Amino acid sequence: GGHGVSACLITKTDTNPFFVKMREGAAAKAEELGVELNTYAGKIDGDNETQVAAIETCIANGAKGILLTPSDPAAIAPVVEQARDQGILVIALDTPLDPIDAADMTFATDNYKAGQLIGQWARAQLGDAASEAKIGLLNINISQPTVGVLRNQGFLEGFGIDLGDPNKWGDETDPRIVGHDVSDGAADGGRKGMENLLASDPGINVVYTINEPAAAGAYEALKALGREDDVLIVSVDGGCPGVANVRDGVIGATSQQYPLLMASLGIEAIAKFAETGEKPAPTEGKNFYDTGVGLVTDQPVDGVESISVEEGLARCWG
Amino acid sequence: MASDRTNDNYESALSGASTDVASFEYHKKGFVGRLHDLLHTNPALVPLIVLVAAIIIFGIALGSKFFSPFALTLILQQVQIVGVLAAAQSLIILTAGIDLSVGAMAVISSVIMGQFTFRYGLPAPMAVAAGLAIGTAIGALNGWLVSRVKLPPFIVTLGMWQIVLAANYLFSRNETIRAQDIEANAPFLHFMGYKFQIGGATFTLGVLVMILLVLLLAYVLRNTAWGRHVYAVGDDPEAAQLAGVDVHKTLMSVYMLVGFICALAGWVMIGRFGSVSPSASTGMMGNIQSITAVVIGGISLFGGRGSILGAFFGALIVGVFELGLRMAGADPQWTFLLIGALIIAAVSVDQWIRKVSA
Amino acid sequence: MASDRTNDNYESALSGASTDVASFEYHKKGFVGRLHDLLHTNPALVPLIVLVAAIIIFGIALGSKFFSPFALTLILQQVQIVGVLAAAQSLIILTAGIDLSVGAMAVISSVIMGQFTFRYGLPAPMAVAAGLAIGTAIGALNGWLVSRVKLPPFIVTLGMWQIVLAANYLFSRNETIRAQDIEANAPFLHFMGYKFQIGGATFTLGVLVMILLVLLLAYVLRNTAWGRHVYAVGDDPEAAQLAGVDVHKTLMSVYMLVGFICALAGWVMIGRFGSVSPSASTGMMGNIQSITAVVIGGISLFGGRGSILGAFFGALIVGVFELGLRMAGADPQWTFLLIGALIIAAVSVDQWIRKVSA
Amino acid sequence: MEPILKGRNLVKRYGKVTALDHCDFDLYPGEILAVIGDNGAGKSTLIKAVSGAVVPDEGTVTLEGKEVRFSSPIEARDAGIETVYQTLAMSPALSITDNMFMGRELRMPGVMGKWFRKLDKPAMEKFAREKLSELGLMTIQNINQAVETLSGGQRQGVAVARAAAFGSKVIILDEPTAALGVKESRKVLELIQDVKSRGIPIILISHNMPHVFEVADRIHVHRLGKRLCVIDPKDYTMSDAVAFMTGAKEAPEAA
Amino acid sequence: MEPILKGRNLVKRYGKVTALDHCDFDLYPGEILAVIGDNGAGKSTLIKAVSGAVVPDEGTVTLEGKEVRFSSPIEARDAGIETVYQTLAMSPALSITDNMFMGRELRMPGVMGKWFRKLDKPAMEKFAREKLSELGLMTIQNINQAVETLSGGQRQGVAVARAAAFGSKVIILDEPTAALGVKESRKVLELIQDVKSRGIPIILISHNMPHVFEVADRIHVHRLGKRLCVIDPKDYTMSDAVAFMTGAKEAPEAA
Ligand SMILES: Nc1ncnc2c1ncn2[C@@H]1O[C@H](COP(=O)(O)OP(=O)(O)OP(=O)(O)O)[C@@H](O)[C@H]1O
Ligand SMILES: Nc1ncnc2c1ncn2[C@@H]1O[C@H](COP(=O)(O)OP(=O)(O)OP(=O)(O)O)[C@@H](O)[C@H]1O
Ligand SMILES: [Mg+2]
Ligand SMILES: [Mg+2]
Repeated sequence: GGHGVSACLITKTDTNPFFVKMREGAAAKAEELGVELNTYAGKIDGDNETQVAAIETCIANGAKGILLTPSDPAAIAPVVEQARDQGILVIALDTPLDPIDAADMTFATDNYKAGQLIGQWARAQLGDAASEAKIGLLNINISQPTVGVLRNQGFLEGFGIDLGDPNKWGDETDPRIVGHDVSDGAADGGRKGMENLLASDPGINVVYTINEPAAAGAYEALKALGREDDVLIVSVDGGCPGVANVRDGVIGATSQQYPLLMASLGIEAIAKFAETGEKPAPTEGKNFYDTGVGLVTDQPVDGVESISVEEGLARCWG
Repeated sequence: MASDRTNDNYESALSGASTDVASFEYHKKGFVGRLHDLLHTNPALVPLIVLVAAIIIFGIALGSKFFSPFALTLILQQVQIVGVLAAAQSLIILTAGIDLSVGAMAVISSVIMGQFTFRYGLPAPMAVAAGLAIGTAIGALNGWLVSRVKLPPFIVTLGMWQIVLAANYLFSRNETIRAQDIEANAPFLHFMGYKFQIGGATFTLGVLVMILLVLLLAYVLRNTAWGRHVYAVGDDPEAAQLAGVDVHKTLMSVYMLVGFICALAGWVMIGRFGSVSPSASTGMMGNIQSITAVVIGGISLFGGRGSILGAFFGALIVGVFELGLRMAGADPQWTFLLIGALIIAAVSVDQWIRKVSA
Repeated sequence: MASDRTNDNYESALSGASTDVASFEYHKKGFVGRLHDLLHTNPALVPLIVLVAAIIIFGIALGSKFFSPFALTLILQQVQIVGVLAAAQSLIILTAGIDLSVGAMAVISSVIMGQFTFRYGLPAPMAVAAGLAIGTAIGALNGWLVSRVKLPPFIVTLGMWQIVLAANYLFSRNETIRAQDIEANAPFLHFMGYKFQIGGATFTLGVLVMILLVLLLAYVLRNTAWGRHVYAVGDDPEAAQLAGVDVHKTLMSVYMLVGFICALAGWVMIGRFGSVSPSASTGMMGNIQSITAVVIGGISLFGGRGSILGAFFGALIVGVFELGLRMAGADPQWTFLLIGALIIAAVSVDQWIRKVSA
Repeated sequence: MEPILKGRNLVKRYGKVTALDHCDFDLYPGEILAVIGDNGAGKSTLIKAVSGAVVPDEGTVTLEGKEVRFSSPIEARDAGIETVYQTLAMSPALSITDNMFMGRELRMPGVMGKWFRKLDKPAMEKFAREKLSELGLMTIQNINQAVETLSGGQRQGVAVARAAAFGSKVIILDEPTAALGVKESRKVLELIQDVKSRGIPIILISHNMPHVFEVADRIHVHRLGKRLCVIDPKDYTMSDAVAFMTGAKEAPEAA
Repeated sequence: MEPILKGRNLVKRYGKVTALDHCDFDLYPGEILAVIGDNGAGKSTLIKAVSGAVVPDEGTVTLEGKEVRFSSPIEARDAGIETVYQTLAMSPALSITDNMFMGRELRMPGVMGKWFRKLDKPAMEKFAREKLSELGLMTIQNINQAVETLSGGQRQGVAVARAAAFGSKVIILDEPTAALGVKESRKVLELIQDVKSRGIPIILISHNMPHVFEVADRIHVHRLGKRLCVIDPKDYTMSDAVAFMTGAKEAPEAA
């Protein structure tokens, strides 16, 4: 038992079901282990300031460990260091800090790999037509946060496109790319971004989306033009509505991640640390603990490992 | 000295005073002169000129791709939500207020319409009615705090924005209702997304509702007593009160109507996005977008001056810039930058026309 | 009849008119009466009362955890950026303007300070000077557009907000400069983060700068001609112009000073966060946060009324609510909801005190 | 005879400034009561207190024998008290017509008015033009001009025309001729006589002694926030009145 | 003698409204020139055009023989023209003292004033109080009262005191006594005579004929946006003046 142990969970926002699930996972595990849990979240995506204030509060409140999905992975490092100096265990969830060793450990999806999987799947799905595909990409927002860049660039690499600078999107020269737009990771932004891309080239037939709400919005835009059946949409996340959309043919394939697992592992690690002082270890061959990613699709292709929609629904969140 | 002057009963000299209304030879002639007068009496036309100019410039630059029924009606579809919110925002700003909660009210109303149908199994039309009613109720609460407790509208609606958005997440449990489920089980929620064609151009009921709403409000503001009271309250609330306008009643009716219109925007949102999501970005950005449209349209943030048609044109101007730049292939970061510059430019042109026609 | 009355040279009756200044017996007595008068002559004290009440309430609820020098100075540290921005925002709002670009100016200045040092190898103090200069220049551009081109401040600064944020991403190439690198190579950039202790309480230079800035501006606004002109311009620009105030010069100086203060906030940001990040959330939220502080502090959005001290207390009130609720362990969504409600409540109390002491 | 409008012991303080200092006030049916006094004596505050525009700190107001507590001018207006305030109370950005009919607009006859609540603009404009012509304001070229663009006198004329056109029980005029020209002032005096002949009592605040002595039935002399005395213009000269109100002469015992 | 201030062919139109219609204007050194005319005749617009508050559409303004084009009242003021506008041009939320010294504040002597630019509030308050007492405004209890809380007459008094205290070449007064009481008006007339005796010419717009005929050296009669005639008060009666300005009588040939 971890009596008297208190822990903090700090997420980017509190509105994305992904983080809601994370909180549920952490709360359930904390309850089980008798850890007192306080949760905090930024006001908007990218809200570093509130996260800094939250860490300061955790320090003031005498927490033993902090689980953090950083909004601005490099910018938050100094206050994380402050917390660690006070003997607090800091674990990054979902998004690594920059540098990654600024936290004691990272429990995360390999976002680059998540992108790669859908890229490879899309290329295999198109077959020969991949060489003259027309690709539209719907990213999160213009500040290009790392998670967004990793997924985007992973997708392009998986599809077989030269990346240019892998640390940013938008500098590729491949003519198959129609354009990048932003979606705020929401259905309204997804629809508008898709419309804008279609307005500049109506021939788009492959669409990458940052997450499934954006994909659903993009689908509405295509449907309005009667093009929903000849465009392939791929996405990342694996939320339940997203997986259901894979089932219904809205999305071709999505890379699923496992927030619940990240959070419950995190709470366990804190409880253990409080008891024994032992810190968690990374997955072999990586510098973080990989919580895994699964490609969800009912149209598996050769050479790309995937799970069925049924399996995806069983493991989905939100 | 003064005393002998006052002997003169000068007021008796008035008997022969002229009784004609003053009139002067009228000078301006020709097309420019007439345009001049038109703009002088209808300043709402100024943003229309800017809008037409923007369309023409993008049309020339981008050719038929932009100047097509498809692209032009796409703009209408893209601005329908902001357009409806801007109509609501105009009302508030005309009363010298500001409403930061318009987007939040729209989102929570759409969530209520969705959840009442799916979670509580209400028939869709009743759920829509419930959404509209709750939107109106939130508006009423805003109005009461502004007009009775006399709090600044900025603070009231800032607080309400946070409260409503948070309540929205708590109530919806962050769940999204998918378009496919709505399609299958409650197509009435998609009513505002219903499409029809007019000569190659696609319209939706949502677009139609936006246009009718703007026209209706323009009529009401211009031609009814209530409309004049809205202006009077925004112009100088104390003077309006002294002149016999029931300021409280007017403010309450405005805020309630605004709540209702925002809920309507929520219904339009379901039609446009298909799904119902508590994290729709309208909740965060609806307020700034609608205020921008209103100000570009020439309505004064100090209240009492401007026309709702201007706000509508303002929303369209932003829509034209956004789509035009994206079609021209500008990268998103540059688009963002250029839109900022274009908004300033549009309002400068607007200001210049006003000065010339003053 | 009238004519024989006018014979009466009544003005001659004035010779014996009383020449004493009117005075009345003064009624209010005792502590309440004195508090009354104090509030009547210094309305900036009202938010101070609300602030003290909030601290006491949270202190009772949370005990020594909250009521410690550490926690109380933590509030100061957490509000230092908003506090500096609110000081800047107050100036603009006193002139009946509004500045949506304050946060963006702060962020781009911090990025310039960082990138000029690291990318172009400038000595850190020169880079800081460059950041301050560029902030001032952006402010000057805002001021020029508002005062010469006569555009609404809302539009100018909205456009500038977008332009500056996008330019900031483009210029920085979305790169963050890490705290370790700054520490090692350009510690001067961290100057504002320098800490010192006063009896268990930790202060940073940034906090000190915020407090000094507010006091200085309060002095200047109250006791110099420039300060009176700022109020006059916000109160009624036409009257100020007719009375001989150079409205253009006053507005330009205000906007430039605001640009400078925002750049200073950028420097404070580097001190507080350690790193330099172009996507710092201040860029997106600094404007609404600073306006909120200003309005809670009792400054009218219509200009010309209120005190900058009030804005400072307003920033602290929000800081107390946020830290208090966080320490109490409220769930984030509930925290947002409660903060919304508390802001409305705080301003209601404020309004009530004003009414009672009117 | 009972006063139609009565104030007793009215007090109004603003912080350290005392505007009304235990002031009494009486208006009798059918009379023209002039209120005179130095600048800042508290005349405007007095009529604001009896017309609901400010709520007095102490004291009572009685209308037709019943004590009333107006919390807004709308209530006073509904009770039949029509006031032209010294600040005129107009909406600067609205037109002359809009201001004149503010709060009692005319609707179109028939369906348009009943169902669509459409205002009868032509009728309102015609009426406004007539009233202004009656006041001799012949220089107004455009009846749809915004009030803020009117000359000082034109603006005052619009406010006076509004009150005179709609008054019912009591009409209060706070310096109605201050900004008016010779001709226009004369017309306002005629209008006042005309209203009186319809049996409506009038309170007239004015600094113009000849005008006051010409039309007033009684004169309330206000000084330092209270009623100093009430005099009959037939018994005293203008010099006396001026001497009382400026403190040059002792006031006579209670009138 | 050359006029010190001269306007020729001045035109100002607002949309369809004509405020000035090819108007001429002359002010000679050392004189008091009264401007009279109906409400809305264009008097205020005329003085705004010569004092830089509006830019005329056509026509020229000449000061001391040199053509000037004021684009703001500050320029006119720097050229020595001090104006009390009919709308008073005060900042409502600021105090009496602040308004009185707006644009020419006094700084503390010594280091505080030079380095810290601190205003000398006690001195300014003392000065303001004196000026108001000179005008007979004894009812102002609190010299730090916001101007918006003053009575109509008190506010006008502050504006007049400001102009009189600081004038240099020309002083323009647009209806300075409209809201003033008997005593206060008399003091303003004395002040005008006093200013004149210092050799400064004055333009006085007023609807009060006895006052105009008492102080004016020449009277500019304004009608329908232009100068109808200029008369000498010694040659004409008030009745004549009123008849000219209202159109009841033909104006005499060019004065
Ligand atoms: N809101 C207020 N705050 C402070 N003082 C006020 C306020 N309103 C009025 N006063 C003061 O009350 C006194 C009476 O003002 P009031 O307007 O009643 O005078 P008045 O007799 O109408 O003068 P006038 O003839 O100049 O119109 C004045 O000294 C004025 O400064
Ligand atoms: N900004 C404006 N827009 C439209 N019309 C205006 C404007 N300013 C003045 N006018 C009109 O110009 C005419 C002259 O106005 P002005 O103020 O000069 O009159 P005035 O002679 O000073 O009258 P008063 O004696 O009433 O002060 C009036 O008919 C007025 O309505
Ligand atoms: Mg008065
Ligand atoms: Mg005038």
